[in-house]
Amino acid sequence: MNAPFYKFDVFGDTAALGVAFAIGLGMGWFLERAGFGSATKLAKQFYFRDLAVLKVMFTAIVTAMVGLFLAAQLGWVDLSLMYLQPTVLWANVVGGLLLGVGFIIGGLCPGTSVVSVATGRIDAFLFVMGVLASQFLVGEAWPLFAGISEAGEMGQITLPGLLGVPYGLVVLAVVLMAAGAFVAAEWAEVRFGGVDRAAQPLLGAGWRARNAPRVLLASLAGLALLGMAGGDPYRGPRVVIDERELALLIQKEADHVTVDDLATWIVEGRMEVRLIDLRHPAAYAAGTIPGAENVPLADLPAAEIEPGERVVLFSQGQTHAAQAWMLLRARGMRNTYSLLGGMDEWNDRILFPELPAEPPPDQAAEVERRRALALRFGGSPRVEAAAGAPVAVPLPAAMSPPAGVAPPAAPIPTAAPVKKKKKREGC
Amino acid sequence: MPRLAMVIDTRRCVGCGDCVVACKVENDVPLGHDRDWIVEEIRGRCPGPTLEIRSERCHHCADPPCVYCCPTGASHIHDYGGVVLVTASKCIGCKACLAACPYGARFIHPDGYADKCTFCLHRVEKGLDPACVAVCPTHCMTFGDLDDPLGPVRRLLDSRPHHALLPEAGTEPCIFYLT
Amino acid sequence: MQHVEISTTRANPLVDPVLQVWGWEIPVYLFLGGLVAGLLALSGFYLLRSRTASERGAWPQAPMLGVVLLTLGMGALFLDLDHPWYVWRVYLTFEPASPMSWGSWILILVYPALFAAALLHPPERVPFGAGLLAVIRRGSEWMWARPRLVQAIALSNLVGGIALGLYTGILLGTMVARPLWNSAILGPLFLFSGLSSAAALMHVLTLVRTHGLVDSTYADLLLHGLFQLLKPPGRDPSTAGEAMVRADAAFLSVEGALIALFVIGLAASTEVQQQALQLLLTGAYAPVFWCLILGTGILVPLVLQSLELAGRIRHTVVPALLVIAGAFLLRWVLVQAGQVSSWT
Amino acid sequence: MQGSPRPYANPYLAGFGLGLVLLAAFVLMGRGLGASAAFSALAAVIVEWISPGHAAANPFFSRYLGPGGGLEEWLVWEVAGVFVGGLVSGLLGNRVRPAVERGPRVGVPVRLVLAFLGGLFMGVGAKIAGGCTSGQALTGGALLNVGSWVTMICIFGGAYALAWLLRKEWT
Amino acid sequence: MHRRTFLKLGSGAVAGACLLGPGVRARAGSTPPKPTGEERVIPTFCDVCFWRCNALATTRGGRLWKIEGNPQDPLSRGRLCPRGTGGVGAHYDPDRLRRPLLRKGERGAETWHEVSWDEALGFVAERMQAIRAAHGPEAMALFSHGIGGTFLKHLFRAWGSPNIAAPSFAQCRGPRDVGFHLTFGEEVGSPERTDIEHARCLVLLGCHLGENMHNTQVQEFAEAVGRGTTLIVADPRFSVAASKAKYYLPIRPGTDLALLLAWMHVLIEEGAWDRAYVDAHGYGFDAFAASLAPYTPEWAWTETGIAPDVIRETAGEMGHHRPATLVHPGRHVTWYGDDAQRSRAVALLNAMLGSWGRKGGFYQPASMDVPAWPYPPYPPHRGKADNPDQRYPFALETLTTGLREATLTGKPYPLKGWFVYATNPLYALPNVDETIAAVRALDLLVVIDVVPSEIAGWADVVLPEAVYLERYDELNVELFRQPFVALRQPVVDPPDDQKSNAWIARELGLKLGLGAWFPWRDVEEYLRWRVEAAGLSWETLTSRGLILGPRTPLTYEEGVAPEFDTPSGKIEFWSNQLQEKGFDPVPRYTPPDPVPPGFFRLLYGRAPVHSFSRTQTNPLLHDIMPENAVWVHSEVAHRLGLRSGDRVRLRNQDGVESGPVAVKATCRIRPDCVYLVHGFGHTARGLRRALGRGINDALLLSRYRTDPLMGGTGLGMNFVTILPVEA
Repeated sequence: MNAPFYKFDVFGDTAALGVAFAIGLGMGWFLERAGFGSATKLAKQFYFRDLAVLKVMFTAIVTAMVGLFLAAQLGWVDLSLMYLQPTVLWANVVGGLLLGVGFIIGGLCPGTSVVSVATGRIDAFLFVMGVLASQFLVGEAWPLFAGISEAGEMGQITLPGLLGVPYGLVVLAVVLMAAGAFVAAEWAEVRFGGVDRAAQPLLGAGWRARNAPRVLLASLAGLALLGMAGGDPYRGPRVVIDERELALLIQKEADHVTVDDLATWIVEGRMEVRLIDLRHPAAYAAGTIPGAENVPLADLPAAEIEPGERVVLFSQGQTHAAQAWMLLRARGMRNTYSLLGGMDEWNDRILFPELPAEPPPDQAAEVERRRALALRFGGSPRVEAAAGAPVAVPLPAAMSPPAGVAPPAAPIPTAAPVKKKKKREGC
Repeated sequence: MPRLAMVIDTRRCVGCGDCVVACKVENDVPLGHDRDWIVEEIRGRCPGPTLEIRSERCHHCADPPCVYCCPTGASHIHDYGGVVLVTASKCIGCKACLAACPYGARFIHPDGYADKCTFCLHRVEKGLDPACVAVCPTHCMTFGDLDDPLGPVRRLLDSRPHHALLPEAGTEPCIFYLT
Repeated sequence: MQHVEISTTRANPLVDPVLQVWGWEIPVYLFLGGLVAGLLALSGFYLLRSRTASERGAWPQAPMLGVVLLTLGMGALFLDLDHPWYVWRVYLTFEPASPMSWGSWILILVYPALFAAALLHPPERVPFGAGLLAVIRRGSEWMWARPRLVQAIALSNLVGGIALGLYTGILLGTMVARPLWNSAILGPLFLFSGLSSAAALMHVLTLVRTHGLVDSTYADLLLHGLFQLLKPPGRDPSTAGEAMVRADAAFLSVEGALIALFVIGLAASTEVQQQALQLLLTGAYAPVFWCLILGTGILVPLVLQSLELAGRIRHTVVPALLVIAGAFLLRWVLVQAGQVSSWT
Repeated sequence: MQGSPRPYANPYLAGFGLGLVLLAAFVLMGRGLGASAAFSALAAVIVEWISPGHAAANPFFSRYLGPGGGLEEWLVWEVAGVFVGGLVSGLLGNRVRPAVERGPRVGVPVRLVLAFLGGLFMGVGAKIAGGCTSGQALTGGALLNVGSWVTMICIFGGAYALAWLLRKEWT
Repeated sequence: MHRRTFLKLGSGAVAGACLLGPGVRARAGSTPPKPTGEERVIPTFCDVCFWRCNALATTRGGRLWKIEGNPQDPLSRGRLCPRGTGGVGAHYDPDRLRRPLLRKGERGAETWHEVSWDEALGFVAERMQAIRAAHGPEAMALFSHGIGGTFLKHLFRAWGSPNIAAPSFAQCRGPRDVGFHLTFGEEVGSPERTDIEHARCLVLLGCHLGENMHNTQVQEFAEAVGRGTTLIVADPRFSVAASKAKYYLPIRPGTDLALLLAWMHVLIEEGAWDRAYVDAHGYGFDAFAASLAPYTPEWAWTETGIAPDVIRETAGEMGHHRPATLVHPGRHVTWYGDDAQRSRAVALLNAMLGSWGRKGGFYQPASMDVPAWPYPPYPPHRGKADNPDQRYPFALETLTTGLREATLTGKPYPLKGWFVYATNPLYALPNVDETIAAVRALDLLVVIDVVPSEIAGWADVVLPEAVYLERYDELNVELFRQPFVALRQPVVDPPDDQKSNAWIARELGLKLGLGAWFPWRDVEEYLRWRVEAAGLSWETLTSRGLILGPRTPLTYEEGVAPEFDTPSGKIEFWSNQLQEKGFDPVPRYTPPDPVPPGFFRLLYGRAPVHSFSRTQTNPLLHDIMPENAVWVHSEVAHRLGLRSGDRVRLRNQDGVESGPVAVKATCRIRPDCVYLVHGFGHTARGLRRALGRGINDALLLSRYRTDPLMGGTGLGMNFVTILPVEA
């Protein structure tokens, strides 16, 4: 399973809009169920009367976080493909504070306001108008805001990355923190909100009401713990691939190109091929196939390769290229090939081919073709001398006209009077 | 009664667009509107696909959906030669014929009525070829009576492989492309 | 896969790069036409079926409303014409092969039927022209006195409504050049869509009236007609509303089934039609088709209506409004996507 | 059935459900939930409708108008879904009613003005912070995004800081 | 997702909002009202390009209606090309220049005020006298294109300046003329003396017949294709001609010479050349043949990318059909700076096939003898400024780029005034910056044109000319299969104060005191004298438009005696002329510059509906092709995330960036090239219709390599990258 599906082109842009609508349906449903269509209910959060906001939000965060973590650990989801809003520290701080101010003044947030409007709240409609108006404001005065929104740029960074601790540990910590927060919230509601203790899920009576959340939290914590056993959830060392498909490809020899094919492609300019030389930069500098770029094997995971690009990988021999091929296939690159035999084969067959000195007539054209190819790529054919030892033949006289073979100094007839022909312009 | 038709040799046609310009001049077609046009259709693999260049226009179908859908009878089959014509003074501009034509041959004239190729009936009645045919520097178009067994149209169709456009639409087009 | 590139020098407005001859006017016309067809058929049906005088008055102002909506629809149609002042040409001829010609004549015939039905239910009060109202009232009484005539009017309403509803779909269905429209299902589909939207409209009006949002003594002709529409003397308005909900649910179900048939029909047809269908199923119109037509236009209201009927939730205008919006979007999308679909 | 609104769901179960929806968004799309960008896109579309040239020239609006922008913006459709989902849930819960939600001590006009004002703040804040409560706090929170946690803390911080001053609005 | 789908979606999603949306339906402006009234047909000859087809213009009630080919005309054979048919638009073009203009603001600011002809010509004369006083008469240069320049050239010669140049030599067909001249002692001429009609095998190298609408050639080409001629096309782009070919060779740009050499190698290898013909007429063939030894098809494959067996097979076809095998010399052939040598190779290949002078090859054209007006002799001059010390020893004509260089450097002597007639050096000459720098260095720039082109924007004086339908011009004494004399005469009156070039030249000549060279009262008198001096009837000519001369033998088979104006009197396979000047006596291949990574070679060409940059503002021609698009190979486009219709910019190796242009993603071009049709992307404000439509390839041609033989400017060494258009 390769998820997120959209990023693996399981469905397209148009279908994504349908997905958006469906996800929105779910989001709207649960927000409304939770009572987030009511501004008064939301505002109570800030007076410790009704901490539903905290409870719902943190349960949701914890659920999604643990679920995602587990899915990543199982290799179902590529966590690195999740869109991560870049952290812009000061923008986050200032924006967050403004959001908080807006929250307490308006009693709603953009998402909940939509639900609130849907359930007929007129105040929410005004709130939505406010948000919309602010967008015109922000748009017109964007240069003013652009500065703030870029202050403190830190890039895409997660808490585990920032703290340098295992991902799972942070997940577990968040779950535990949430559990603590819930208990505190329940207590606060009883204390400030005048809520009957008995009606409180975590504290009160009623087996189902009390235990369902507890079971939920406990199992989430347990799952987080379980997931921690897997180490780093990001894809990389452990790759999920369709072994059968790859095996079939390899068997069908659809995984590689021969040096002859490649040379022909290059010469005839027939295909858009991206040639990647996987060898050490020094080896690359010493000579490579024309048009190749150097991406040492270790840097391959970081290389920017579009999923649809046609890529030919080669190394000195065969092995590294084949391994790199696996890496790229596992990344979902479909048009990836390795160069059979690598540079060694290129040298042997293209640059310095062994050619018979006096080929039988039926092979003459082919021998000539190979010779021309070798010269084209800067090599020279080894010719089997009669003795058998390959001897490099001198290059043909560098395509220069044979000097000194001018025609015998036949008396050049005096030029006939040039007839003046009418000339006209026109390109 | 002749059945007027056109045969266009796609091998000779170079897609220069002379037919398009000639039509505009001859028939005073408003700028930004085309009664005839050039289509280039490429099929096959690179390099060396096949390229078919066609001069296209109203096909003057024997079974014309644009005529059938017209609520006022403005679109009609002319008595002479089966030419499909529009009477501007009857057209209400409902655009049903534009939607009904699978070839996109019609357009709304800026004056509000549906307009299209007339096979240059005003020229044909004088014994001339349509302007597009008469002007073509490659001589790729032949115009005449489809039903005349000895006429140039029939003879070309009998001697050369050809196809019509969208025969599956069932409109029986009267323009044929030699391949 | 074979590589195909097609380029053309043609650049006719409305035709290139894809056909766009019909903008908002035609979908509005088809929508209102369908709505009126539904109103006609429903009121005709009730007029025919009702036995007592009080029952006959169950849907008194539907015809009047129909006149107004149909006029609006024809206004939209008129706006779409590029040679509008030649429109009288339509009535100098009858073109049996042209659905539009049929439609023009159907509209001409529907108007008298609508007026006759409207005359049967004159408003109680009007802001001015009381004298005229008295004349109308007398005419109305004269008509009621002749049951055969009333029956004939009812029948003409019913038949006219069905013809009008079918015509709106057939208009598109005969355009062979547009593969997406090339389906015989469009006629019944638009008919049932019209019926469901008409039932929904009546439901809305019942509720508005039930909730007393409008002063019933307000004498404006149109509003009076609107809000008196579903006033069933001697009957609880909510029951009448329920009847409409029931009818609506039935029509919606049929509509859903017809859409399924439409899709299956195209999918089982030629390649061009399958490609045309992809415009709806996966192409540019897919989100609107799936989410707003099938989802919130049919399925959501169906669920809500069944819950309402089961007494699980209150009657609200929400499902009815969703149905009406869905019915409009159905025509919108079919008209737009159909124009884009082509043989090439 | 006619009658009083039904009670809200258990917050933990509602939260669990919301979490599953969020997870579905992650798995299907590789992105989380959001709302504020839908408003930006809508605003951009409106501006473009009024003055296409102005919209194209504006760096903020033009960002929301390219391919995949405008009404094709993912979040626009998501928010449309939120609306319908909330509506359906409200209908089933008998909670749809036209009303102005307000604290016991403020009048309707005041509440409406404050709601508008709150929307303004939120809109500006969301654009600076790079997302609102849904886009930053909820989504980013689940992804353990540093900026999102900062934003989340600041949202609650800002709200709690002002809560005392505004107690008359709500209590 | 694209804009269009957004609109559709948008319309569905916010149906309500869009109901009231702008229902704008773009309606293009309509053509002038259809002329009615009495029909009159007036013969004349066309001037939309230089082919000079004879045409019949029809007026109705004195207004121009249409233009058709003259059926008696051997050139058009009664059928004009789209440009000729669309010539109507030139007369009705609303953007035409109307009155003489004097510059008001800075050079290049396109600000003028209207003046009378007397004032404008007086100003010009005054400036010219000043320039003569300071720098001599040779300091004036004339850039001219087409037959309309005849009287201006006469004016310049009478004035004492030999610096008269047309871009058609150094930027176009010069290398071909030189290559053929060196080989056969004769040029191909224009119209080309190619007997396409009878060719059994036709070879085109980068020549896109059908897209370049040289009327007679295209008609013969269609005839040949219809007849089933074996067509061999080598072109990096799958041109229209390529689509009709039996063999399409998608050659790597810049390697045509390798292909030619390999073909000749195969002909020798297989003994398929015309031995008898070469023995009879060739000079130095054995040495030439020996020089071909290394150029095997296998070697050529590695350069051209054309498979060796294809090279052998095509060479075989050529040999099989000889001498009716025509290797077309092309027309615009200034590609890579070795163009004269490449053209020589074309000539040599034709010579090996025996096609020169033979049916289906190159025929011997003829013309009629029409005496010139007996003017007094022109005054002597210092020699031309374009080619000091015969730097380019084989330049047959004046080099435009040489004049530009002399203007910039003041060597060999300063050039201070330019006349520009019916050409646009900003489009025609490579490296626009250099041209502008030269213009800035001038004391006087006079532009005579029908529309306010870019160069007019830089002029001190702009003189509006009547279009060809409104004036007389010099007689066309055609050198062709069948000779004829043709007359251009006014069909309609100029709509405003436009004047013919002859009138302008004469009036200016009189103001300059050159009355001795303008003894005729008006051009009609001049023309009538010439026609009658040739023993022809003026009345016949005015009523028929042309008078045909006797048809003479065209080929050796028909009895033309083979003559070669070369030093050896033979076809020079080995050129001692070249060797003496230090050049290769036989063609030698040098590989082209490689395409830098991330770049594409910029190719350009013609479209059938436009002539250079002159016709984009013609309403009728604009209508069918309003802008150009950049052709990009479909796989490249896919990799770059581009689809047809997307807008991109091109930036060349020197950082010159184009405006936005639409992409045409197509498999009709090699992946290492992009292609533009020349002549678009106008920036002159007065060309309202064409302004900003498409992009100008000439701006991106900032680099050129000069042909050492003849000074032609090879333009094929420019590379571009593709940039997305920023929102």
